[in-house]
Amino acid sequence: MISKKTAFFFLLPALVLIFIFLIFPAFWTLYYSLTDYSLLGASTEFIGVQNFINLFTSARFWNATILSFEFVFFSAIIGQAGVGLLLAMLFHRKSGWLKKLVRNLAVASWLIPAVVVAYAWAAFLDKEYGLLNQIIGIFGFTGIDWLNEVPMGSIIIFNIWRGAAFSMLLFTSALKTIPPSHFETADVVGASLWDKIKDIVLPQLKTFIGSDLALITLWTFNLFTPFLLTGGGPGRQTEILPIYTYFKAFKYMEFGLGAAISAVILFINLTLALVYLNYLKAE
Amino acid sequence: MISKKTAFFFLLPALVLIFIFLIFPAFWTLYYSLTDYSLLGASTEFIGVQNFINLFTSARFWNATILSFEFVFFSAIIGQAGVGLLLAMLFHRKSGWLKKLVRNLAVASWLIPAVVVAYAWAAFLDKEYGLLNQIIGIFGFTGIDWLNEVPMGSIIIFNIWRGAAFSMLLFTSALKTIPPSHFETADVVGASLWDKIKDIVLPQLKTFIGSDLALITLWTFNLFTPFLLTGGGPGRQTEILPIYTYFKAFKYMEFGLGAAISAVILFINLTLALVYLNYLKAE
Amino acid sequence: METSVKFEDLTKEFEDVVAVDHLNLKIEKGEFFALLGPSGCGKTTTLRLIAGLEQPTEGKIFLNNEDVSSYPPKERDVAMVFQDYALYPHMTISENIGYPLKVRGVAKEDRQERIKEAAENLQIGELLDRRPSQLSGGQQQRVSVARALVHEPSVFLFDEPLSNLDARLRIEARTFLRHLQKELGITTIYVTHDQSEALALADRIAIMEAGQARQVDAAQKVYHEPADTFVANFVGSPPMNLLQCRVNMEGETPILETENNTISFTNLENRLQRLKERDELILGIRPEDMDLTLNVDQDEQLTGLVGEIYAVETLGAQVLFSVKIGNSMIRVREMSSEKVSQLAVGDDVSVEINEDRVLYYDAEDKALIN
Amino acid sequence: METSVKFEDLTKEFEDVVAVDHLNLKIEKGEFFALLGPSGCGKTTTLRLIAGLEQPTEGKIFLNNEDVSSYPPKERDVAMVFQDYALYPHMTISENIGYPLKVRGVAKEDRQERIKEAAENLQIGELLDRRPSQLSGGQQQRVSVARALVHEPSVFLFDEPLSNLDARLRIEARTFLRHLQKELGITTIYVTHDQSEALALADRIAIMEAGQARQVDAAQKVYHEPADTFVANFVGSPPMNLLQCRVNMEGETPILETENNTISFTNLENRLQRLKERDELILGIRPEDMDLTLNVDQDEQLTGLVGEIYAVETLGAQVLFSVKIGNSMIRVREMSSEKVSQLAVGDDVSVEINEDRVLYYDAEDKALIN
Repeated sequence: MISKKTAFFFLLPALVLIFIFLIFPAFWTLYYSLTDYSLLGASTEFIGVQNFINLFTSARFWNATILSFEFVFFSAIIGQAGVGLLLAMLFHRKSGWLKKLVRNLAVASWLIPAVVVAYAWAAFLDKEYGLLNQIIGIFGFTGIDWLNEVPMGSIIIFNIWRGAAFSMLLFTSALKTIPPSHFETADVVGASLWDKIKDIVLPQLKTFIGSDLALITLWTFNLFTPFLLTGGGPGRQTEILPIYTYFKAFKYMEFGLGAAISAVILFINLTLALVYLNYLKAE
Repeated sequence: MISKKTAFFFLLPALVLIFIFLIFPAFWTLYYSLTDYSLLGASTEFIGVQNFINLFTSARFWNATILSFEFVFFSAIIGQAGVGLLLAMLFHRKSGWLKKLVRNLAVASWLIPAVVVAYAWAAFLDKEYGLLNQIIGIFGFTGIDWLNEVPMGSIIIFNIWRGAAFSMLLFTSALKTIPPSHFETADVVGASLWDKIKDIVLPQLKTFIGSDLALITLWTFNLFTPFLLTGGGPGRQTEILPIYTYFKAFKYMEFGLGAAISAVILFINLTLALVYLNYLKAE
Repeated sequence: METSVKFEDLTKEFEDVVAVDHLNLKIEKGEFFALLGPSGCGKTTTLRLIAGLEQPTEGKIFLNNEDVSSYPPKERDVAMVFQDYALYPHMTISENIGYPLKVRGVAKEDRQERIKEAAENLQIGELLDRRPSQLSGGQQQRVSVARALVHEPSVFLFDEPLSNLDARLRIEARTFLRHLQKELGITTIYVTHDQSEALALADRIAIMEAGQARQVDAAQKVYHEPADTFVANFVGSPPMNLLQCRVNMEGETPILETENNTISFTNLENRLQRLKERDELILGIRPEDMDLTLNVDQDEQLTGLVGEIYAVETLGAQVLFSVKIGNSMIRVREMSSEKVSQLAVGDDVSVEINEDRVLYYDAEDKALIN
Repeated sequence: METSVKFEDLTKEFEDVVAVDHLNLKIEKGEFFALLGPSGCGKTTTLRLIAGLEQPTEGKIFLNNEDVSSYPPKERDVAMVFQDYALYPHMTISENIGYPLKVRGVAKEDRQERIKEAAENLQIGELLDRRPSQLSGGQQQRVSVARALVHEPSVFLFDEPLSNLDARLRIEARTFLRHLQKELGITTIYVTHDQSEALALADRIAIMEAGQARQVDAAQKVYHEPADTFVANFVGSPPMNLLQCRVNMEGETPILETENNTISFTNLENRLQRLKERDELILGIRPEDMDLTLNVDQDEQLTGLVGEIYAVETLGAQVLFSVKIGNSMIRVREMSSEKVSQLAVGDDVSVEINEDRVLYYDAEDKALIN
């Protein structure tokens, strides 16, 4: 559609920008992670891997790392992908108002700003005035201070709710790539629902499931919005890595240490991405 | 694949959850927006539309609203959609390393947590140590304190960078839905590049452009991450609506007022969504 | 003969469409039966009703004299071959063929033996360890037949199984299927929109339109005596010529007036009765039952059908002429010969009709007049 | 005659594939020329090279004796009709047809007139205000031809324009195209993989394989005298029978030994020369040039080709027999008749060959022996 020359002419600035905005920040981060750069200190000096030593000997860092992995495993892999796949299969080759309603509600969940959602959740889970405790009260149980007593559970459910729609829509499209005749052949020979899942759906959706897990793992790993709900607390019970970084780098201006944490997150993400890519390539 | 009975059995709890988590919060928000509920006050009372009156007479609210629309217009509509369409067209029906590189870099931009990106940007734009000012310095210019002097520009560029990849990938797929013969017919009769854009691309991609604008408008409108870069400041120069809500509802615990702002945001989003849906239906 | 499949008033409605409309049919044991019709005629729905993939709105289906209308697919003892073959891409050919046995819990050794047998029947014994993507279209087609064969069904259901193959392979696969079915003797119901395929393969054909069977007859009969003008126009390539005409009785001699010609036939006795009492008729004449002669003298007053050659097309050993007669177009198929090769576009020609082969259809209900 | 299109050593390579390989061809003015071949033979690439949608790696293209090899598409004065019609869905039929004129800056009134003229030529005058989605496949096909027609090109390029139509419409559209091209007299190059379409439409056909033309001849000649076994096996439905055999000279009498039969021909003089000096031959015989006889007495020692009927298929007025002779399969096409209808699967039959129609191919280079 466009000649090579024109394309190059337009692309050069784009490439320069990408280089500046993507490649350079990565190196910049790595460089700063080896300094004691901070708005509190006077001058910036090269201190080698000292930031990383501090990090790896810090209980708070390990706490954040472990929480992050917990958060990803339960909210993304089990929650979003699992619920999404289940819903997609329930509605596969069905039509009707119920399917439309669920799909529209799923998409509608994206219309609402994270701030508002977090706000509604905070209200919903509030100890004294929250709807949840009022419902529980009707049945004669005593309410719980959810955000303080099961904070990790709260942000996990919150993230499942935010993300299940994506996986559901992705798997809904994915199921459409399997020709109906594959299911009908199975019907004619008398395959059960479990046979169909095991012999048709899972093997043929491997790639989609891999891509979905890759995306939602990375998104969840990098998610900052749980901060709105719990602020990382109570104590450090929900201080996942992005929130930990925020505290270090932005709140307390320890830029050198923040850069070191960023570098570690980048490393984990790259590793995860490569693992998934490898899995997808093997297919 | 699944019998109607089984489907209903699985769906009932899903529906109840959706109702509780999506519909109810909306009504809950509306209800609280009519009260003076606050962690600071003693008891919660029904105060009618007082919160809304306070809001609509507040200069700070109008400032946030106007900033939000500016932010959406420049970073989403002009920035993400425009850059995305341009890049997609440049690479349409081309192949080679350049296309692969740009696509991979675009996707790679999602690998990086918003916190890290914000961090790298903060470092990049820093007045004294930032790379940008150092580059400018080489050419003999004096550095600027970017985040303080052009804060809105900074968060707009930041959001274009975060989102252009999505629009680019969407338009890349969209262009593939136009049969190559349409472009080749135009080539044979001697249509210019502009003819092709005007007579083939824009009319046939209307739906995709509409959907893309709808999605990125809503996402950008609801985006909280600029907070990481500027915290809404300096002053209130980047206090877009989600940040304003955050301050009111979470920071200062004025839950009633927070609910009122949430209701307004919900209303704006619904209006925008309906406008887009209407446009898409007209096609 | 024993009946294998029987429909009683079989009806299937989808929302506002009646796909199958009170269909009554009997298919004999061992018969190769084709359901032929244009898209949307209900032929595939009928097949899916037999398989149990759709539930009838009304009516009954009998398989081997048992009412199976409410049975799920697996209890019907049928096997289906789909247009896209429906092979599982992640399984080997052997696993694909053996899948029906595995689902039914057949033991592994027994399975291996029956897979081997089915594969040898289909001449794909050497492909068992490959995957579907490594096979040609024709080979995939055979694998899907082998999979249907392996559970020894009492009825084979084919849904346009050859339409994804190219022209050359289609002819080969057709011959092979025809041979295999005769060898195995399994009742076969075959859905297709391709009339040449139905003619070539089937013992009997049901020509369907709008959910109903317009004619159910042997292939030769369907071709030579189409029951109505719909069938006449659907079967044959090119189809039968249909000429509207008025009957004019000159005493005891019927004269047929077309748009701008008159036709009178010499051999009158056997036609007299059916022509006498009607005003309007439709003549049906196959393209091979006519002959062209060049009109050398343009001034001569001509009787019979006269017109101008509109196009000349080579069909291998034959030549197809389209002749414009008034506003109608008549197609005439001739063996290529010295004489024929002299006819060209624009020539004025007379069309001679092989009188014995002319069919008469009622202008009102479009049915064949016997 | 004047030359309209000429290739000199035209070559197109894609990465590791040679799509078109030193092709030399001349197409006369006003000719209907078909490029016929299996998929991947380079026919579509050749068409795209003429249109300027691809650049040749080597060689030259002349249009009206002008070297246009380096011209962009718009300067070549050609019009192309695509398989998918390439109509713009958001434009009316009138706007679609007029698009080439609009791009070239033709004034509006002039445009309207030429759109109307083209539409009337294609008999779609009453559809001008509709949109493509409101039209049937056959109508869309005509619109795309009208759009090609409207800028009065010196060469028409057709890329499988009929392959998206159903069988019935395809035959009608074929006749119409053939008529229209003769009427307009515009040089037409037509790409197809369907041998029957090429035979029916084209004055001359180039049969392509692996980027090269195996034969360039008139339709009748391609059918009756295929230049090599590839063409023999590609043209005709079913294709020509090809029988491998050894030549055994008994004195001056050549005897042909096939797998398990011997054939001797009576009329020897004109064959002697070409058979004498060879050891191995391939005989080419069209299915319609053979005849079957039932072998009543099984004990009698038979000469000629004997075998068993493998399958019987009805082809409208004809019947196709597949006869298994040793390991080869011979196809014989007979007019349906009383005698023919008695032959059934499993019967032992003799195959008689119409000696005058037999073609001889060299067993080494597969070329026709003249």
